[in-house]
Amino acid sequence: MTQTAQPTSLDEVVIRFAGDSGDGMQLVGNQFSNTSALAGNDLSTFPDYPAEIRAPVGTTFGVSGFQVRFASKKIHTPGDHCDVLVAMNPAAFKVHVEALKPGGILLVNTGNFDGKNLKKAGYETSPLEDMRYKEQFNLVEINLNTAVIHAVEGTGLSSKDALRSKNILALGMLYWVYSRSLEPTEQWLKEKFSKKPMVLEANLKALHAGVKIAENSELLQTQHTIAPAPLEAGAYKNLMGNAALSMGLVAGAELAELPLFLGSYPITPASDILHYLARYKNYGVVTFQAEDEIAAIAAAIGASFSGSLGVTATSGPGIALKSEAMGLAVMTELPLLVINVQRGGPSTGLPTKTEQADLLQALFGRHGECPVPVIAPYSSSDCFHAAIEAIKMAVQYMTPVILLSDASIANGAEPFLIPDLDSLEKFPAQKAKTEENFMPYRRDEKTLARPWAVPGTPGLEHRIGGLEKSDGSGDIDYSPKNHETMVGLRNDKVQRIANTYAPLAVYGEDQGDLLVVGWGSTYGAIRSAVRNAQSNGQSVSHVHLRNLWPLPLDLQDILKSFSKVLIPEMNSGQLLRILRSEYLIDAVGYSKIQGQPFATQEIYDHIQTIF
Amino acid sequence: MTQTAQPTSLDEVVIRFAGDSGDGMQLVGNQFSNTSALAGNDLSTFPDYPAEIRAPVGTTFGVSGFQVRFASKKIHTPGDHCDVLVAMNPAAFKVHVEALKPGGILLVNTGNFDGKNLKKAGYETSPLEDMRYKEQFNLVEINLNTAVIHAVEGTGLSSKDALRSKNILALGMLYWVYSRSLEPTEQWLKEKFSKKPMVLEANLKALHAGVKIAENSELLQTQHTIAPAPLEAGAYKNLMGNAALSMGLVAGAELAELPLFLGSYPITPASDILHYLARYKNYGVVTFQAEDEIAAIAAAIGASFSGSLGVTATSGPGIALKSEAMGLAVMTELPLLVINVQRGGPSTGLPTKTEQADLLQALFGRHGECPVPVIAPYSSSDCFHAAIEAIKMAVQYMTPVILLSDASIANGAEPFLIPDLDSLEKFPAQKAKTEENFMPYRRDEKTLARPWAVPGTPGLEHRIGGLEKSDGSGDIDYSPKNHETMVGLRNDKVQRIANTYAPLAVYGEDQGDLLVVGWGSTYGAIRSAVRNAQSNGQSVSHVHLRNLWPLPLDLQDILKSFSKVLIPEMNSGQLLRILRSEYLIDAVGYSKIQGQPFATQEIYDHIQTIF
Amino acid sequence: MSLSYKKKDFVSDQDVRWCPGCGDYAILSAAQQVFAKLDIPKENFVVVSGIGCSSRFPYYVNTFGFHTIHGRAPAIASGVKIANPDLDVWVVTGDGDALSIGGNHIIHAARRNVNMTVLLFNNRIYGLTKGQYSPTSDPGTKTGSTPYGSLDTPFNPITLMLGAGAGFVARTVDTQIPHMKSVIEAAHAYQGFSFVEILQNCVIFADKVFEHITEKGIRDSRQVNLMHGEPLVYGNDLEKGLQFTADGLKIVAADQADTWDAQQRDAAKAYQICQSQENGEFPVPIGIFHSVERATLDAQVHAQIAETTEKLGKGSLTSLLQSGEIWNVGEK
Amino acid sequence: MSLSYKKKDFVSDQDVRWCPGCGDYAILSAAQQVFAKLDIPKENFVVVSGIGCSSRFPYYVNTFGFHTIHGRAPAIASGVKIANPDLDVWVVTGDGDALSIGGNHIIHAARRNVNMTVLLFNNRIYGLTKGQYSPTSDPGTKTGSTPYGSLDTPFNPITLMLGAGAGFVARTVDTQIPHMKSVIEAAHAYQGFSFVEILQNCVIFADKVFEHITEKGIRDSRQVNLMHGEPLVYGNDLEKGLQFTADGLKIVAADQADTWDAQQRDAAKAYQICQSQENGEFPVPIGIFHSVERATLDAQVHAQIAETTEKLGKGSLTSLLQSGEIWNVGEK
Ligand SMILES: Cc1ncc(C[n+]2csc(CCOP(=O)(O)OP(=O)(O)O)c2C)c(N)n1
Ligand SMILES: Cc1ncc(C[n+]2csc(CCOP(=O)(O)OP(=O)(O)O)c2C)c(N)n1
Ligand code: SF4
Ligand code: SF4
Ligand SMILES: [Mg+2]
Ligand SMILES: [Mg+2]
Repeated sequence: MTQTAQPTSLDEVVIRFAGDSGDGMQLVGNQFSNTSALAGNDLSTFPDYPAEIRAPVGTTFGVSGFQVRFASKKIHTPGDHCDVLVAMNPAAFKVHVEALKPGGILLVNTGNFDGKNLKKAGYETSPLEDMRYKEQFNLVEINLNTAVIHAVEGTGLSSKDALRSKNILALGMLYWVYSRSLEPTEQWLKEKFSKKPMVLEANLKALHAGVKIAENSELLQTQHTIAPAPLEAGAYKNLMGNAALSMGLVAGAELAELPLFLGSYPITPASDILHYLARYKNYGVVTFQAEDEIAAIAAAIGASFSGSLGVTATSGPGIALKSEAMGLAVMTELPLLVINVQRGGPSTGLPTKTEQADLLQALFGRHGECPVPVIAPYSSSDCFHAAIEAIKMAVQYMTPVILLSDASIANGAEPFLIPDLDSLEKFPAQKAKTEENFMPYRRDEKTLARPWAVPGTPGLEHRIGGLEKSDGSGDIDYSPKNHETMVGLRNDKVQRIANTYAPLAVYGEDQGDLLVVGWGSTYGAIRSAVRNAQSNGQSVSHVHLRNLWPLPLDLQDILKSFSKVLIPEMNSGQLLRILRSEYLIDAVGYSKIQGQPFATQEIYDHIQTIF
Repeated sequence: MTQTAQPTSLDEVVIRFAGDSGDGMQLVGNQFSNTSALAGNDLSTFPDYPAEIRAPVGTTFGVSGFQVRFASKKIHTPGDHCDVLVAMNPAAFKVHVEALKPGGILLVNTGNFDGKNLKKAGYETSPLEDMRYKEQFNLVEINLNTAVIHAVEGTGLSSKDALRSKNILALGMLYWVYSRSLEPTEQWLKEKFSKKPMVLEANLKALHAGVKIAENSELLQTQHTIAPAPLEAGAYKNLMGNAALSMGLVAGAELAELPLFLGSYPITPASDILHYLARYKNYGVVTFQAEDEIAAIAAAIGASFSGSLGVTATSGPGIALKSEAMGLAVMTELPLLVINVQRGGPSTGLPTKTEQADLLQALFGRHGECPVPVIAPYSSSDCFHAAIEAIKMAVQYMTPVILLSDASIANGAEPFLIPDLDSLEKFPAQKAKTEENFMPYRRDEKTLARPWAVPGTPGLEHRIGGLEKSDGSGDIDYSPKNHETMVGLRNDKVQRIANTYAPLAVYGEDQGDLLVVGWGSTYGAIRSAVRNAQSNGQSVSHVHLRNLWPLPLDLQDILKSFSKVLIPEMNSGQLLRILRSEYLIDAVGYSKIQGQPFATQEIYDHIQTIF
Repeated sequence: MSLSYKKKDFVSDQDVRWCPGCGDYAILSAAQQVFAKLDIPKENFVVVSGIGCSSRFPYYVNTFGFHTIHGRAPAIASGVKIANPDLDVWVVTGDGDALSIGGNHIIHAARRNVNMTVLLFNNRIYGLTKGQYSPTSDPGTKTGSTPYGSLDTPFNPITLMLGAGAGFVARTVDTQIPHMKSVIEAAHAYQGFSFVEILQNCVIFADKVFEHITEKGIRDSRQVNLMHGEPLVYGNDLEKGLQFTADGLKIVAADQADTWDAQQRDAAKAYQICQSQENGEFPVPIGIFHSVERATLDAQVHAQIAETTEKLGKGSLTSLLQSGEIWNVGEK
Repeated sequence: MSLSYKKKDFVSDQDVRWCPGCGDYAILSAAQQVFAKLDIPKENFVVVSGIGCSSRFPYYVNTFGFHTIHGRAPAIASGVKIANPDLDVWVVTGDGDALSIGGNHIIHAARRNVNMTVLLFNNRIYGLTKGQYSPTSDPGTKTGSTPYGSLDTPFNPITLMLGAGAGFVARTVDTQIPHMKSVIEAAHAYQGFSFVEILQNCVIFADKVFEHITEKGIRDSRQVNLMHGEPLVYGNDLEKGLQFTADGLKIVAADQADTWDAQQRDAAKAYQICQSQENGEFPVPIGIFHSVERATLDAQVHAQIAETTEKLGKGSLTSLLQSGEIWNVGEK
């Protein structure tokens, strides 16, 4: 790192904040992200919480991390390695130091590198004494504890309370290094502590002290700027996937002109959808925290039967429990949205980690021939749009739809381009009107959807249920040919949804040596890795599937235009199995099943093994 | 049908008894089967109950049917069409007459072809007046009602009670036609009605009256004999699939030297397994009728944890509910047997009908990477052997195993060759013994199984659960690499089971034009159809998979030795999808999804379309 | 409003497929008669059921009907009612459906007080699956799954519902038509979750299990009918009565009988009188055990929505998208 | 047998990972002390739990332990105990685990009377999933999933269990160690399904929800301890008492207090005293509400097996295969 007095301009920076669960790392991570967003950077964030609610202070499994990547160009992932690591204690140091790039800034709170904390992290001697780190990194040692106590002197706060602001002091330091405005954070502090002036003052002092300390630090003499990114013009907000998804649900219901009903049972990492929607009461959203996942989907089905848009959100174990009821929704052909925010499995598995191993469950995890469309958002912001698309499918085709998100998308955030209201096309749900000789299973010619006959409408009284039924009348019918017809119709109806897809976008040439196919949250890592390979002049393209079932009609031609097909997945090759069976192509998979997203580099390296 | 006085010898005959639910058709069907079995014929039966408990008398949906095929050669199915149809009322006539072969005997109880019964069956005029039937069939019209009342005169029974024996009279008639001994049925009646001498006498009289009536009937002058079949030497009993399965469970547990614990919740067509095992109390079997399917598998898992062999039996909707708990058994690596007697789906579907549409659910219907071996018996008797094999796998590999039966196997019966006790190899379960530093996840080198450490054993105290665990110690472990290792180990362990399979048997040449691949209950129809095609000189062979996961190691070579591969399934192509994705072969499927088994003819005809 | 419905307006075009002699027929007919009297537009009825013989009920009623999956009817009905409180929601279920697989949903619907009327056909058997014992079967019951006799203690559906906090709890009998109709009517009139256990005879698999309580000759001396504000009397000539004492329930002369109070907030006496049924000395209570209204969940959900909307203003697509911290890129 | 265990014999090598200050610590410690006293070989203990903060419990106890899936612990424990009645089976669960998703299993285990001891840590919140309201949360509770306040009426776990027919029902408090130990011991001594609700403080998401009952200064006047055969007295100087009258529960002077009878077959008074808790005037009952033994299902299952075996003879592979109608083909 050279030392000049003039800020140098950088393309992008990755900062990882790491400390104890109580150290407020998520908070400063979010502040840095928002400030950078307001500065016009593109950004991507990834929080990494401990599994425990409050793990014992100072232990490695109690470390809470937050990574933010901000850039003057379009980016797709929170980054593999970081340029800056803030380590608030030895445990955070231990867990995260491997992620720091050589030459990166290693900002360490020496105030917590005492015997007790070292021991809790499993160190016999302080790692700071290890010359390796000094040589490899730009090690910035600072006792944030004394610094912050010093900084807030005069506010009247006890030392114990003062210590709470040490994260803000560290934030101030990084604001100086990256030439960030203090204003957004000052504003935020003012709102948050409007009723606690002493705390507010302390935090403001800590923030400014951080700036001062950085300015005067020998080690941090370089200031950098990161120019705004060439983002599409428009208004943006920084949204986590679950937040975007929740907004998408509200928007989708509004576009369908339907009341939204969420039946849900809390489960990590899906609970936030319940939390967000519960706040939207003034949008008329009904949330129902059920006694279990079965009751949650059951209530959602009941709500759909009675004319609302029923939604249920859960993770893998909850999907397992809901699978019987999904069959009922398929048989009764009611609109329903089932959201699976995937986490590490099997069983309770790694409940706070990410994985994509529920795809085959989504496609085939029900008894009988029980087809359900499956859609997977590819990024945090795409959750918004995918939710709307899923609702549209559900309502227009009278079918349950599965939306597959995952923990990395759900908790990660990126700038969300607020769509133009006019760009959001309305698709008002059609409900059957009073008529003579109403036939609850008479189908629409184009979509094969049956009519939605809502209780309260005179003349439409009818009975439905899970037994096989006669097409048209909907009466119970066990006759052999009718069953075959109905199995066929339920399948055809879902297959026809593929007619509504936009053409697939191939990133790169339309044909060539290698096509990388992905789905879901691997989008960013694949796209970046392919871009890097392309810039080597390699003939590699990328197609990302948002619609997993039915498969896009143009997929086959695209696949056949490449010599090789590579499918990176956070599972043991589930999409791989589908594409092999559908298209008989000798595609190969690349699996990572570690509860962690792919790094761009990993995919890039794997691509290189193919060339 | 020619008319001579000498019994002619036939290869095989198919009789279908059809009447009202209250007419005792299952009873006479079973009597005819047992008598034929004792006469040394090979046989195969298929009952066809109405869905209702007691449907209104005389309606078509209240018709109860029982088909028995008996032969002097080895047979595999209950037959497509019948040589004899007994129709006790117009509804039975209507539902089944299409199944009768041209020239077949159509034995009709004219006593029930009155206005009321005709109307209930939806006839305006009696179909017997339709000359078509007289021309096409050997129509035997007889008023069984008056005949039986006449026959039992003098027993003191009321006419109403006398009418109950009309099925036995019809049975007597067919006994004469097929030269069967009356003795087994006489014996059975004596035991059954030992405490009701009046009823016994009436039934015996009815039976003999039937013989007399047939002897004197103009229309039934031909008597036939069916020679014993060249069955493998040994003792036989006639067993329905669910009975054979239940006996297999008791035998398997005995061979493993384990107590058997069944946790189950009633559901058609699996309930009989609970019923059979509940009778085996003197075998030490514990049956637990749980509050639902989840509790049933949960209790079975608890039983396995505590050292028993836990088993649970259900059908599709129950499997859906059990899928979360199956994940727990995979994660904790406990032996467990999960039985799915498949029925028509999706949802409640066609609960009394057969289907094979839960294969993909068995393979993939769980969240996370959650591999479970799957085994499917191919006939009623094979249920016995498949149950033993499944138990052996579960115990030796410490894994849950899924056994996929279906309604047609479960309720169908055939002669079961009682195995030599010596041929049943013991495989005593190994339980961990007291040791220092016990490691609950230390693996066996060959099988990768972990030790089974049963509570009550000093020194083995340990904790397991659904969270990801460290290999060896079993301690909770969320670290990225460990998870990948464990996912791999769980998969490898299951894959290694393929090493224990016997080589696949190809029926026909080892290579050629067409290989027909099947699994489960389609065995009989495929085998017969392939035999017929082979006897045309067509180059077609048959391989039947009993092990669906892991797939047999020798399957690939076999598949590649044929130009074409055809996979008939009672689903939309589920095994087809697996074989295509595994081996990239352009196999084609042939689906029948009608709640009914394949007819031999259907498969034969389909084979012809390929040549 | 007077819709002057007849029973036949609530009869659907489907053939009824219960066994001849099944108690379900009488219940269906009584319910259809009550429906006709309620003066509620036919199209506002939603009848939800699970799986079982009893759960076939919706097919036979000419209203909106939903024959769902085993055990989940109370949960599905909760969704129907909370999403659309204008509907008149009924649940028809069996002892297996509601108390075995569906036990959790029914106790939760009860405590939440979702406004629906539950008719539980208790025949103490699983009828549809051909006769296994159920959670209400007497100990020692021999069935397909218990050839040597069942071993577990049954639930008392009434105490279970009281323990769960149900606001309206009643019991009636398939063969006592006027009583059945009046209880169903009262259950429906109650605003909230109302639960009616109907003792129902399954002629095929559990014939006569209630004979000792319900048979014509002995009925009057074996049952006591709980009617709010009426004395607790029974017997062929209503000559006997029940009295609560500090030491428990006592049989007394009719004129000393206590007056039944179904509206006691704490349901303690309802619980106590229920327990007496375990003791052959006492008559078996039927009628209305408990009836205390409280706010329903469905009403509260919509009240909270209204209140929040008033406070925060009605949300729109614009307010949704524009909320929180926003920044602009380019000229917008 | 005297195994003279110490508490530490029941401490496993795993780090305890509850939040500092969580009430679970005290319960763990009390339970470990009780375990050591029981004189039962350590290897015979099986501790089964579901999912939740509370359900982490088995990891910390040096016995056989099974951390299962959410809500299913009572069903899994039923399998453990019925299959292997020699084991000493414990279930540790939370208000979400046992009363929300697991409600059905716990009421069925109760009615069946499978011999196990259930410790329900009731903190009136879902701790592990970061603080949503639970089926025991007070109405109006603001949580992540109820930002404007919860609307549904909570369960009273004690009446729910009484209504389901549990034979032993008790309540204790995480901070009242001697009381907690004595209740856990009594629960274990009871032969059958025993249920202990433990009021537990979650410092993070529902801090102090029991403060008004359990805080040191007011505890004595806000709680009444139900001890079989002892008078129902409470107050700082045990000056007040409770009396059952025909009109319900009354507060009286200590010397007029009724004696508590936990062994009344019909549990009516237990139900009644429980209900009084809804009324702030009365003290909240803790201690043993109900304790009446009956045959356990696990014992009966094995008795039936023994009886049947005696009657039919012990089955063997030969008798199994050779039963029923058999015929021979060829020379055999
Ligand atoms: C998930 C599931 N499990 C089991 C069944 C099988 N089943 C159908 S009805 C029933 C019990 C019915 O008993 P009950 O509710 O008492 O009704 P009844 O037939 O006696 O009226 C069972 C076990 C099913 N349909 N679905
Ligand atoms: C099938 C399933 N659904 C949901 C969850 C998520 N979950 C874990 S614990 C819990 C609630 C725990 O509450 P409680 O039992 O009261 O335990 P506490 O943490 O309060 O001790 C939930 C909803 C899960 N693990 N599995
Ligand atoms: S089986 Fe029993 S409950 Fe079912 S319809 Fe027949 S008589 Fe009624
Ligand atoms: S969240 Fe609450 S219940 Fe869970 S460990 Fe922390 S304090 Fe205890
Ligand atoms: Mg019933
Ligand atoms: Mg809790």
